[in-house]
Amino acid sequence: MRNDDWKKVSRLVSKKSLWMVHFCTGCGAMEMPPVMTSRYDMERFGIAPMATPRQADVLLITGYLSIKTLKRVVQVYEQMRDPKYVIGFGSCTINGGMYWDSYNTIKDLSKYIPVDLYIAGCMPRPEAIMDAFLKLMEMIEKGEAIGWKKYHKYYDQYKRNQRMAFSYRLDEVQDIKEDDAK
Amino acid sequence: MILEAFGVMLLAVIVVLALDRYPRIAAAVAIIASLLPLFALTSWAGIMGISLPSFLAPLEFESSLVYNLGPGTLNLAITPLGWFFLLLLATSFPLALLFASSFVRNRAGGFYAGMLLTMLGSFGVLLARDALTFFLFWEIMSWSILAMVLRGGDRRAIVSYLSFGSLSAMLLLFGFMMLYFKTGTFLFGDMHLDTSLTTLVALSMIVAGLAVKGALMPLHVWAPHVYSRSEEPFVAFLSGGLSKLGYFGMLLFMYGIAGLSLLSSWGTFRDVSYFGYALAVIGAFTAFAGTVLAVMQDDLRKLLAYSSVGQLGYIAIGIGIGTPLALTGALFQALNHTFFKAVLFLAAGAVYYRTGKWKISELGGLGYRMPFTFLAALFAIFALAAIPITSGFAAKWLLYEAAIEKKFLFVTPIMLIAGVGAFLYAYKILYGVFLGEPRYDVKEAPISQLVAMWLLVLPLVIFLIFPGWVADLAAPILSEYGMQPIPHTPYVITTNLAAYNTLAVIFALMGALLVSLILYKWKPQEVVPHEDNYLAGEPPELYEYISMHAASNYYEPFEDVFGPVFRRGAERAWEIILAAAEFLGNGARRLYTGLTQDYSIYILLFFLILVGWWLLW
Amino acid sequence: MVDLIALGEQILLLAGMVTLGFAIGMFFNGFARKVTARIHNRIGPPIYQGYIDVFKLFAKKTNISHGWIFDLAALFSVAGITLAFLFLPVAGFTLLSTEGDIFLILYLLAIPALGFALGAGASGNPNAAVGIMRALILMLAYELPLVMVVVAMMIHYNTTSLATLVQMQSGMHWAIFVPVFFIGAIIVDMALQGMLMEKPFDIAIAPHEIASGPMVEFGGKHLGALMLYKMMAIVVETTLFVDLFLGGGVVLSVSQYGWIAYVVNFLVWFALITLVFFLALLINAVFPRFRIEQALKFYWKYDALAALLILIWVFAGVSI
Amino acid sequence: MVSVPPVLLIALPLLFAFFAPLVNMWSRKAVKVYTLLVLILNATLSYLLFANVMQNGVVYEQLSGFYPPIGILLAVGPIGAILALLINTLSTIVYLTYFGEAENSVKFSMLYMLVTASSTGIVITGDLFNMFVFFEITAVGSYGLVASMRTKESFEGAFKYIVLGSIGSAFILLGIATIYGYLKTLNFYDIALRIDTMPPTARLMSFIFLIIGIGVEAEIFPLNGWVPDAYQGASNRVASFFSLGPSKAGIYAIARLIFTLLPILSGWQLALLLGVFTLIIGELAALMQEDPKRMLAYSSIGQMGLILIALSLHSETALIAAIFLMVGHALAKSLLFLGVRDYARGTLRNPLIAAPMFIGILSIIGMPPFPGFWGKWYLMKDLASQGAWLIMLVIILTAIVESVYYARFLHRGTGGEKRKLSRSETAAIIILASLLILVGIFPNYLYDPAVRAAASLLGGGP
Repeated sequence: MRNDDWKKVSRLVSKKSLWMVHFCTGCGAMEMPPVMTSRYDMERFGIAPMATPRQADVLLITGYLSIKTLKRVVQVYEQMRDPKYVIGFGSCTINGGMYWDSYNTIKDLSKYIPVDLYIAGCMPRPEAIMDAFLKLMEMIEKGEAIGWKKYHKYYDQYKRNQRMAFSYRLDEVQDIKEDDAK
Repeated sequence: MILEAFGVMLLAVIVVLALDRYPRIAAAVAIIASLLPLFALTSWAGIMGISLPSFLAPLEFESSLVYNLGPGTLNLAITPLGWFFLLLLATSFPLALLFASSFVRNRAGGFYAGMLLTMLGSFGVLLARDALTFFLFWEIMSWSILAMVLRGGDRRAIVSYLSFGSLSAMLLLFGFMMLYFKTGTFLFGDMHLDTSLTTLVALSMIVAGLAVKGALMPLHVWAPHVYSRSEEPFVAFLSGGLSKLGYFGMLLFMYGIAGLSLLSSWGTFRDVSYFGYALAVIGAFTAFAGTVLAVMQDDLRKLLAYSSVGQLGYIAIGIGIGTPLALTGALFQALNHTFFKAVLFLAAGAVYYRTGKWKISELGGLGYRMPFTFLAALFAIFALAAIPITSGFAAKWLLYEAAIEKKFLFVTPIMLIAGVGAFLYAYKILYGVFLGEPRYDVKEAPISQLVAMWLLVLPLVIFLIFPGWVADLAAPILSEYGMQPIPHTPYVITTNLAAYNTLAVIFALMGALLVSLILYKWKPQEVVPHEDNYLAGEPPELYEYISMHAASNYYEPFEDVFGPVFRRGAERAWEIILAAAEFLGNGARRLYTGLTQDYSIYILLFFLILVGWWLLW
Repeated sequence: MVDLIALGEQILLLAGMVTLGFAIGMFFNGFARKVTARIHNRIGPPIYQGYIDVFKLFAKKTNISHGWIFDLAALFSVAGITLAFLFLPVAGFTLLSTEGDIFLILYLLAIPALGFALGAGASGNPNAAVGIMRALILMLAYELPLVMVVVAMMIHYNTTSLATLVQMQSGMHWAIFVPVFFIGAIIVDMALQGMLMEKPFDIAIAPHEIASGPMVEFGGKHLGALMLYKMMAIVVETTLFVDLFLGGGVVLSVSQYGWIAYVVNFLVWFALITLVFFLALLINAVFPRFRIEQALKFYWKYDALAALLILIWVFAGVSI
Repeated sequence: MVSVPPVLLIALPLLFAFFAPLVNMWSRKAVKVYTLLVLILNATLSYLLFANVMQNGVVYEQLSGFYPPIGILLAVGPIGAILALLINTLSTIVYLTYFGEAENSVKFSMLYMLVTASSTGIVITGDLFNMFVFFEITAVGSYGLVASMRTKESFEGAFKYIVLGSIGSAFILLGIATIYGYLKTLNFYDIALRIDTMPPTARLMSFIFLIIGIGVEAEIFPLNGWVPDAYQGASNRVASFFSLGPSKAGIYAIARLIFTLLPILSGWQLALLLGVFTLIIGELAALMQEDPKRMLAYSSIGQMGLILIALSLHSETALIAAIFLMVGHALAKSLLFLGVRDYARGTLRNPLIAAPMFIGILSIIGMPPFPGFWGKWYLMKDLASQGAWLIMLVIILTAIVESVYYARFLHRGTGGEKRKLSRSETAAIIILASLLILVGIFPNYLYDPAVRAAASLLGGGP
């Protein structure tokens, strides 16, 4: 069996076993229980909630992220093992949503960690979530869910953006910008 | 030859005392001196047909040594039982000294002198063939232990040791004297005991006196205090070696002198004498309670001490059951305990040597810093918990089989559950000291300490593969008691109930490990630092404010359940007795009022009483 | 030479049985999730989900380790549970069970547990330590009724070898048909619930409290190895129950029926362990979780008290 | 072997004691040396006497030309020889410690010689009144020795000692008077021969008088009220000297009383009872003591009880035990009293103090291979062969109590900063400890004399 074939098989099987760690940051977490329980039952597709990022394949960001929470999210994301995928829930992760003008939340999640898939809506319905998972499976099978590769490749950029977000003093931000200029 | 060996040891005691300022030279002298008696004994054993390479064959032991002391005669002879225990003591003792050579820095001369004296006393006990010799050397050993305890300087340790040691001595003395009253002799060989009540009382007293040293509950009170407040090399020898002497004595008196038929003459229950049955029940209780108490300790030394108490209980169970299977199991357990407990105490010493901490909750993460110490301790813990990849399992297995064979319905579950309890405290040591958050950046223990520990691990490996060799060693002892040795080959031990094949276990384990290793090595891995740990995403910079070591109050739910029942039971009883004695003492003290007129009146009253007594008479 | 061939055959048989055991274990994983899902009125994952999960875990691209002690967990847990499996009589095959006995198995079961605990402790995660603490106390809790009943049985049958015990139960003289050991079976089934760490005794893992306890730091191949261990442990523990009370699933004598007996016995054994596991799943699906001291008190008060009755019964029976 | 007249043992120190002030006038510093020389001379003489007695049997000497029973007779039997040797040798060793002291009192040296001489006199005399005289000298000398510290406590102790000692002397005198009134003789052996002619009432009465009188000196409960205060008040040297000299002489006198003079059954029973009570009370009272010297004093009382039990058993084994106990106690207690000067944390840090004191304590609580062990072993053996379980039980329980307070005592000396004693004191306790070891390891050197002493005592001889 060639290496490519092996990878294909591996992806084919892996997509049927997505273990997720859902980071209950915002209101989106509210939508998870219906997805897990008997009405929608995502375990049909081999998707199961996990307790720690070490065990998980998918990170769900279920809503807005404050700066402080982002720190934790980055930590969790880095503790997950490759291949790993991120799904952003709702408009908050896309453009800040209703917190678009808050000083304390991030606006675009993909600046800080690579997001494979966004679910639009405020809030997205369980059907949308199910759809997102199916879409993610499709992407995995095709080899399109490459967020984790992007993170490795553009690691410095992601780190810079994270540092910018974490700095609460203007002069620090200035320093980072000056570093970039060099 | 053996007297010369004793002489050399005494000489060495004086020499090491003089070498107080040169600890390393003193250690060397002590180690050499401690090896000499072993050679002397082996040569003596050689005269009697034992030589080291063939020590596994069944042997004849005859000639003895008589030394007239005036008020009494010392009779020394080497017996199979003595030989077995001598091997244990004489191998663990020099290694404890080797460990001490880098461990003990202050007042080293006194340390080695005390150690040599304990060794001298214990040799004498093992060779004794009459009650006087036994008692004399027993007490020499006993007070040299006291001398070592004094070095620790802990009040509870000193008081509890000396009072319990004294209790033990007096019980022994009483017992010997009662036997003398019955038989008119102190010679073990001439003691022909009858089935009278006096003999029963005497034997019970002797066994109780020996049980003090064997740390059987409720006479174990001294052990945790002494074990936890003395220097580790000494404690390793005390717990590993000297505590066995109590069980040596029990075997000697119960089976060597009294004999099974005499014990059975006081009544039997399912072919086990009531005497033995009681001992087995006490042993089972000790095993269980010792284990429960060990689980609750935070001080590493106290934990190991209670663990010793618990493990020694198993030996008592074996001696109590008294079948060939049980006695072999008891001897095997004695052998194992000698080595694994010595290793554990030494490992605790090595940890202390590097970190200066005894509390389990204050240690942590030393497994990566001191890997060889950790591995030695891990192996000893496997033996302690009777995991079948060490010799520890074979001993416990023999005891379980013996108990089932004799249908000990209530003792066996207690033994088994105590065995499970051992996992609890074993893991507490492993986690609290060696695993978890690395808190100390220390080096590996010095080479002398490592060598000592690993040489002590060696027998655990050897007798894992060849448990039959212990049965070989036990065979002459059993035949002396008129019992058949248990059926065995070097690898397989067979009982009426089942068989245990070590080779099958070892090969199957190796195969399984190989498979899992292949499975495991399939994918590459990277090693991450300890800080990269999942704590709900808390970033590492917060770690300096919180401890990630969950070792304090580790078994709190367990303590909530068992604590009220077990904590300080025997100790409380001892304190009450002491308080009663102090009450009486106060009464006696008040008689001496310090007033001259009172004293004069005492004399007058005494005179009047005497006169009155005489008048009435 | 003949010996070597026999030995080779023996080793092949052992290897085959072990592989089969792991296969059944993985099947049980999917089976358990399916059953639970059905009770929850869900559809649940496909029944082969266990195989997929293990495959995925071993296919993870990067794995982390906290050092060589951490790695011992994966090694010892798989090796240890395999060892325990080998010393059980399985479906009429004695495997190595004539070389050891029930006590050996009880202690062999501790090898993977201690190995696992070692690795979990080495990760340095407090959740893991708490989980191990709970697991060990739970072990102490369920072992008491278990060993009480086992000792009563061993004394009653006057053997400690499981192989002999299975032999003595052949011809449908199963221990469970003895009234007193029927109660014993219920008691041991309760203990089995704890052994399998199913609810209400999944205290050690408790994903919502302590982030799956001991397994918190394990991912990728390490977790894959641990899953293999967990799955095989289900097989071993249910087989232990079947060997003790249900005659090891042996219904046909090999000497009489030849190879058909092997097949039938195997199927019966498989049906029985599935049944035993199914019972555990039923309880698991509907119960909440105990606290650890509640579990301890449950086992030591009610279960052990019932076991004491059995001991007393055997005690009276033996002394007469 | 040179034959030494026993009288020299008494006469020489008495004589030299009176010359001490003269030496003092010549040179103050020479007094110590002079006293030491006298004591060494006496010790040598006592050794020669001991050897002589061991070789040729009992040595008799009549004084002042009159034949016994009218004249004063000195009769040195094995037990007397052993005790004389013990007292003289040990008092020499204990006196050594005086060299470490800046104080230089001629009175102390004189009294020391005096009490040594009179204690020796008690053990070698064969005359009842002579013994009384020596008792008086001992007592008077002892009062002085106790008071020689010149502190409040020492005066208090000395005063109590004086009062009780005088009462005791009065009782002795009454006893002697009773006996003399009936038998018109004071010679021990003469009395022993004719004691049966006395009416039982008078016999018992005299026994009661004598045992009360001697009991005061021999520290028997309830006559020993002076002991704790006197020992506590006295300097360590004096306390140490008391436990080897006067107390041993007192217990010897009791032995003489119950073996030779009035060997009556009720006497032995009474002595046994007294011994048991003394043992119990002494050990229990010692349990609660904080002051080391006071504790040792009570411990001494207990030991006296033990010795008295051994004496009153009236058998050879028990007598051997008694002799071992006496020797062991004299050695160990004098050692301990010397060692406990400034006893506090750190004393046992010094190996040169710790080792001897440890050995001393071991001997007292009866650990082998020290004399105390042989004594206890033999005592128990004898009790066992008589089946006296109750007394054995008492001894065992008190031994445990004993070990508890010695354990506490030992603990008080551990830890802290290293402490020192003066060089001469250290030397003395080391010598005493080595004597303990020697007697313990080679018990046959004491065993043979002890066997003879026992035989001689049981036979009614000296």
